[in-house]
Amino acid sequence: MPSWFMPQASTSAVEIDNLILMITVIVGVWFVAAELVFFWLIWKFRARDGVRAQYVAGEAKSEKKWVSYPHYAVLVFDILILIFALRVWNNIKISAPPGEERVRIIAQQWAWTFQHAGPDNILDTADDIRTVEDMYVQVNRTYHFELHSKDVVHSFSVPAFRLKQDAVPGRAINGWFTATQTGTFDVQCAEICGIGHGLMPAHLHVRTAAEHQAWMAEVAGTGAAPAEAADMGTGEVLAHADTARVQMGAMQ
Amino acid sequence: MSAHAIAHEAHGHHEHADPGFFRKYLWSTDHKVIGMQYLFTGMFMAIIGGFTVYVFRMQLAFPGESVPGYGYVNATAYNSLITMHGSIMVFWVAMPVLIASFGNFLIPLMLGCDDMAFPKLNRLSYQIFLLSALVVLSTFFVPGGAFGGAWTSYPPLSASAAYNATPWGAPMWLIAVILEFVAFLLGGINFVTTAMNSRAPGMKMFDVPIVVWMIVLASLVFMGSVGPLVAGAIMLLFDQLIGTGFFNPNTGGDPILWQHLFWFFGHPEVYVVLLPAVGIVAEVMTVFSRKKLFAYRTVVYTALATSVISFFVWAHHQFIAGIDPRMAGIFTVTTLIISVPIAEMMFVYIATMYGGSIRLATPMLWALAFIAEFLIGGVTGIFLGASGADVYFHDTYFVLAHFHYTFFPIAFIGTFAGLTYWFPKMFGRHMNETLGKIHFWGTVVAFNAIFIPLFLAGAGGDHRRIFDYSAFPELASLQPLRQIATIALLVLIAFQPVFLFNFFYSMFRGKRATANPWHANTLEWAAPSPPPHGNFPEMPVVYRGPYEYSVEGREDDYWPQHVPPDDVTVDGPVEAPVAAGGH
Amino acid sequence: MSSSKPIATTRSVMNLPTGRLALWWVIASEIVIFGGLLGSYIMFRLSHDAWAEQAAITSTLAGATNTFILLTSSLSAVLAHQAAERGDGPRAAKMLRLTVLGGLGFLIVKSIEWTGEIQHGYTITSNLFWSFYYTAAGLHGLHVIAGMICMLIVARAAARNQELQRVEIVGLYWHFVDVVWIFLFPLLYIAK
Amino acid sequence: MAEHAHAHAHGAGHGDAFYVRIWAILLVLLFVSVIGPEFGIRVVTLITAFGVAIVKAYMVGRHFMHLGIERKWVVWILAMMMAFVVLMFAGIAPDVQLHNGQNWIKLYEEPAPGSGAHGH
Repeated sequence: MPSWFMPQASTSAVEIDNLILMITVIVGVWFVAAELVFFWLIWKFRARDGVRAQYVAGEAKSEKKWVSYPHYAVLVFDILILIFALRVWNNIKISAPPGEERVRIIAQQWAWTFQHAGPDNILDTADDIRTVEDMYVQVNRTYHFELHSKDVVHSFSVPAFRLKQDAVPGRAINGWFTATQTGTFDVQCAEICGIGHGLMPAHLHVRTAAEHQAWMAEVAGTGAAPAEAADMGTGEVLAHADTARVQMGAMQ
Repeated sequence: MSAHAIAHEAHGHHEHADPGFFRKYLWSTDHKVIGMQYLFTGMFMAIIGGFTVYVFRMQLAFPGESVPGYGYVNATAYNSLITMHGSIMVFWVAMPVLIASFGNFLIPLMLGCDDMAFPKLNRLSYQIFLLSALVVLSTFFVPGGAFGGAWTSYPPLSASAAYNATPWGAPMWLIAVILEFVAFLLGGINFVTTAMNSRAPGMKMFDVPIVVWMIVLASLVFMGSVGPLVAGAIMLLFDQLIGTGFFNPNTGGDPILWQHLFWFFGHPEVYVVLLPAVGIVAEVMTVFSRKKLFAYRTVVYTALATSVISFFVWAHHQFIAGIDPRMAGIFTVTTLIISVPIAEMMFVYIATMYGGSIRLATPMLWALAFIAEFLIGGVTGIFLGASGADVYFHDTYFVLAHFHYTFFPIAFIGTFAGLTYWFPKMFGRHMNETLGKIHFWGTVVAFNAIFIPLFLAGAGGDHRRIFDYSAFPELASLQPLRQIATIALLVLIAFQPVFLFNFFYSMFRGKRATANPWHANTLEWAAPSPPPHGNFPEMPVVYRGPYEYSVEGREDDYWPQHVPPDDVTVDGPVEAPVAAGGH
Repeated sequence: MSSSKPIATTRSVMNLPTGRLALWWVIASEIVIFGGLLGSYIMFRLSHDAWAEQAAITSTLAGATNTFILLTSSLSAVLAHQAAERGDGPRAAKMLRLTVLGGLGFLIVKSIEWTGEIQHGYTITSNLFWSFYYTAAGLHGLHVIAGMICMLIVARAAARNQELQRVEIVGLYWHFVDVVWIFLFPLLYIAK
Repeated sequence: MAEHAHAHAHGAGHGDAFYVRIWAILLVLLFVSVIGPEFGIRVVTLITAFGVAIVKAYMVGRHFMHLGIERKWVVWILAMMMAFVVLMFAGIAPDVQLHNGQNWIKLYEEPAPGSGAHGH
């Protein structure tokens, strides 16, 4: 299960992992049962000399019940899974707890820019903090983020948070998270976005309140001028692509 | 040609009026030849698709190492390779082999007619398909390389060379896909018309073998779902070539529109290839269990229900793509509902074995493996259909392993079941059983060894389409899983020459087959092996359903569809001597 | 070649001639193609109010003329079918050629209209409305051309009283192309 | 029903004059749809444009394409295909047509009136 490999570093992580566990148990039982019946039938009805197969049309109700009862049961379990899946979905994507902090996340080929709202907690003011490839959040605070893309479709994915949302150019997409563990976690791009898709990591630093305040005091105001460091113009993109192509050609 | 000519030609037509190699094999309107053309083209494309996966799996397991037979893999090449692997395997392997090849070969034979309703349209369909295959292959050699925006081809990445850096590859890929769609629309219209109108006398709707039902339903699903994507592909092509802005947000277009148009087709497409495969499995399982199919009508109805519901589920591919989350809720419901008819269908297949006399010949092994493996693909789909869990699994290796557990059973296991089962009919000879079983076990074990580790990697948060994981320290511990998968892939590939050898050797040197070596009921076994041009010495008449095996009170445990009811001693056409003229 | 029809082609289990059955499936698949394109257009049209002003630029007169031409050519297509039913091949051929003439008229009006618009600077890349305008009408125009070619081929055989059942089939296709235009006309020209 | 020889049932009872009459009605409808927008009332325009288009398509389908006397399932097939289009529209419109979704807004702004055609 995910928690074997990944820390559960946000409130949604626990919720999603529980849902996954529940589905695993339900479909696991069904799967094992179906395969057991399957292999038992193969063994039980293997061809033997002098034993003829039976003629079973399967159209009579008394025969069909062997298929239709499991079938109704599948429906019942489907509904069970649905209820839980939709509840989790609702908690994560439809409704959101009130936001305590704001951050804007801007994706582009092939970098992440993070615009933290800064001490006043309002975006697009002079005390905004812009960082590239590093995002800083405070533990146990609910963040509302606004996701932008400058060029193609990207996806903001933080596996440790079980958080994933596509960034679509032309749209500002809202979401939220609440980190519950301190530490540094990977941010990945989860939608293919061109040559540098695999080289588009960022780091999400979750810190205690004291550490976070100290950091803010240190760097406040760097967002007033847009950080251009990460901007790779079209020309550069093509140059990058060209290099890649030359390498590829040389290898063929 | 007229019926008389066909009857006349049935024996020894090779000797006189030989139309020449070109007209017979390349320009033929004979449905069997066209089926073979699709089959061999599909096999060739599968080798290309297999080579691409070999290269990029090697890169994933041993990043930065030179791949034997290819060289170093960089990011551009990696993206091109995964894109080509996906699109070739879906559009140029699964579709032609499962629908076009089996459809062409089986529909006229199983329905008891001499050819497709429109033989020339059929030939045209293959030629357009061949052109599309050539176009997509040629993109490997154009400036900029092959398209690298994944087989889903999301704009704006796919819409502009400034983003994807493949000014030739992207539009050519799209043109190839459009051509392929046109080819399958023409082919599908032909299949549907033939199955509706050209059935043998006496063959009622529920006397049609399941595999024909399934291929026809698949063609219908394709026909109904591909239209919007054809329109979308034209729009995307204009975006690429003349700079319109249908999917460009800066001019008021919308990239999400493409995602919808794509998946409106893309999800039904899964059922387009699934249905023929389950049809093949139905034929094989009944013959090798000597059993009537359990609840024939239920199978047809569940297939119909699946086909219709498949139109209602497409947006589950886009749960986190920025679509309205309330709509995502609706699509969660429809997605889980579609598991109900599919589960029922699997139950019916399992129930078919009850009371049977199961003989584990190679085709049966493949058919059983299909059920066992597809169940894994089915149950893991529940995780992805449940929107809450999909937030985590979306675009991870879990998704990849899930759809390979559906597509591999469909496109390979199902195809192998069909090929080994109908091989005697296709070429008049038997394949070698021992080699067949070696190939079976090697392939199936290796297949599981590839994708079970990838399920775990996906559960660990491993994202897809990333050519080098060194930038993600959290995922470093998953490297052994990637290596196991790659090594298993090498094993899988190593076993395929066994099949190819068996296939081509048996085609010319295999044991000769009688007309009905498996003692099956359906009409294709009433024709000689291999069937001559025109198929049947005399056109068959149908008296009963296709699965009357082990009927009580009969000496034989099978009862072919075309044998008149009063005929108690089954002989005549069924035990007809080997047809003249080998392959 | 036409004498070598397989038995499959001549069977008619569904009590519908095979050609007509196939043509219905062609139309069915065309419905989704045009449906996808026009559906996308309508979505954008409803979300961009400013397109009304673009639609006002298109020439209702040209659109109406073309509607008139297509409706009339549909009439001659159905009259060709009537003639074919009576076994009057030459008259069917004549009517089909008249229909082709209608298609030609349609294309001429279309090209005059497009030339004017392009000269005024409204090209396919001007904005999304014009992109849809040229794409939808262009796709329809391709169908018109395809229909004309098929009709000429059918007319040639029909004039010699051969393959008369094809007259109806090609006519059905033509009516479908007409119906598509019937919807394109208000969508692109009238709704302002 | 199904036993009736259908191939030649078409057009039975209709002479050429019948089709000319249908054509004349279609021309009248065309005239209505062109005149409709002249009133400048939105509802009237919509009805004369799309309402009339549906009537016209119905008449062409029923009389010229003989769907009225064609097998019923043919009509059902065509209707089903249209239903798929409607389904597609219903599934896509909430995302593509709206400017404000449940958790997103579109950033695109219409160019100022009058500058449309020559925009990029």
